[in-house]
Amino acid sequence: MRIAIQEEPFDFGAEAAGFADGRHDMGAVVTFTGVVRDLASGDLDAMEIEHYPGMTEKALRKIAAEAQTRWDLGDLLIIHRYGRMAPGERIMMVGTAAPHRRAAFEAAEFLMDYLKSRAPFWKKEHRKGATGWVEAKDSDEAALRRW
Amino acid sequence: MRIAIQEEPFDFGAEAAGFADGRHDMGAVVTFTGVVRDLASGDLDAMEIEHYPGMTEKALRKIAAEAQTRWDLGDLLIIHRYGRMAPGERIMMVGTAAPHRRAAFEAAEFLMDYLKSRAPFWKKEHRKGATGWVEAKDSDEAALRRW
Amino acid sequence: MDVLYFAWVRERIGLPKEKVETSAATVADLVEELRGREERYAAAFADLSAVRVALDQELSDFDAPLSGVREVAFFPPMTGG
Amino acid sequence: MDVLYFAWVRERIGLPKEKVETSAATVADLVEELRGREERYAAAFADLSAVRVALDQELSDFDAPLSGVREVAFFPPMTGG
Repeated sequence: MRIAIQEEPFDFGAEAAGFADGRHDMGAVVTFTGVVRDLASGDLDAMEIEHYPGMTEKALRKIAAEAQTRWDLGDLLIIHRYGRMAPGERIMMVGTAAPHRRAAFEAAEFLMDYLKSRAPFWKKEHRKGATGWVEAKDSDEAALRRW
Repeated sequence: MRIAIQEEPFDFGAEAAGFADGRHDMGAVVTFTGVVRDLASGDLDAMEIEHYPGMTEKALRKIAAEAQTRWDLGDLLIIHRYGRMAPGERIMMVGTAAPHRRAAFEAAEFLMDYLKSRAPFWKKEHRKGATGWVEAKDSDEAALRRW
Repeated sequence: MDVLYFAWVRERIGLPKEKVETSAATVADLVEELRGREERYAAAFADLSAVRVALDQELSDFDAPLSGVREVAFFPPMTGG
Repeated sequence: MDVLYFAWVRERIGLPKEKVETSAATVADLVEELRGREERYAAAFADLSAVRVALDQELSDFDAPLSGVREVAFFPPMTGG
């Protein structure tokens, strides 16, 4: 299991290729990658992510431990960036490896639902010189109730 | 959209890194990779996959088109190998890119459920000189009823 | 008409493909005809609940008509992914 | 006690962290005390339904007791992932 919180970009191809690589006992590997998304308007200059050093590490470890309790996971990876990113840049990724596909998918969705609403990150959009904090969505809070 | 049916290994890291790369309008990218899994017994020598050339291409295109009808996908990738593979080798992958995470996850699960039971591939295990066809699981057939 | 066999259906019948001259109206009729031919066909089609059929490369049913069909394939439930 | 602010709570209050001497029994009491201090605190805590609190880096509630707590953090609902 690896959890990384970092400002610098990560090499998604290398991380995906290395995750659970060569494991003979895991039949299913899922990755999710979150990307800085520009709306149809196309006027997003940058996304800035603030976090709470100290608490972030604790929150991610707690979420990861919870996933490992609920599903039979052979491996688990969380990488989350903070700082300033351009549209199209990868913000974060999770990886889950399990004997069967359902567990790998469910664990990845669980990690994402918790990362969205329970890990101390805040997104701020920069558009044409103005800035605005991204508001939490009710649908993200609702997504937690599945688990 | 890309669909590939091939005997040779694929470079998962390069495929994952290249998939939907640089898209500014897709916030969520999911990959699933199926790996040749050896059981606890550790006696699997190889997995051999037979397919139905001609029908395989049609079936995968049909499944992909169905996924694109159901979800707002910016991109979709299916790679599936046939032939002989060693434990730990990657058999196949799917990739889905969507504006939001739920669509990317659901479309990837949908593709996997259909690939399992509706694409003409058959797996044969080689163990200690003996061979046996992998039997379809009722749970895989049941998984289709979700969609 | 081309008849194709895959996986253990192919192994039991002992060949991957053959030309069959038939006037069978449906897939079920064709299976009945093949079963009557030789023991290896009877063995392959002993339990039809374990056999699937495709007509011209589209999944189909045993009661589907064969008229106009050029390629019939028999195989076990698929195990892809 | 260290009090930390993040995102727009930090921007409204105008600083990321401060030491606060307080005898507030609960988070709600502390918020009341801060609100009474200056307009910028009143602005940050105007709508508590939009504010979350962590005590010693664990998510908590406004009615939680502060006794023994060394670090309190206020911030908007999180938007990670």
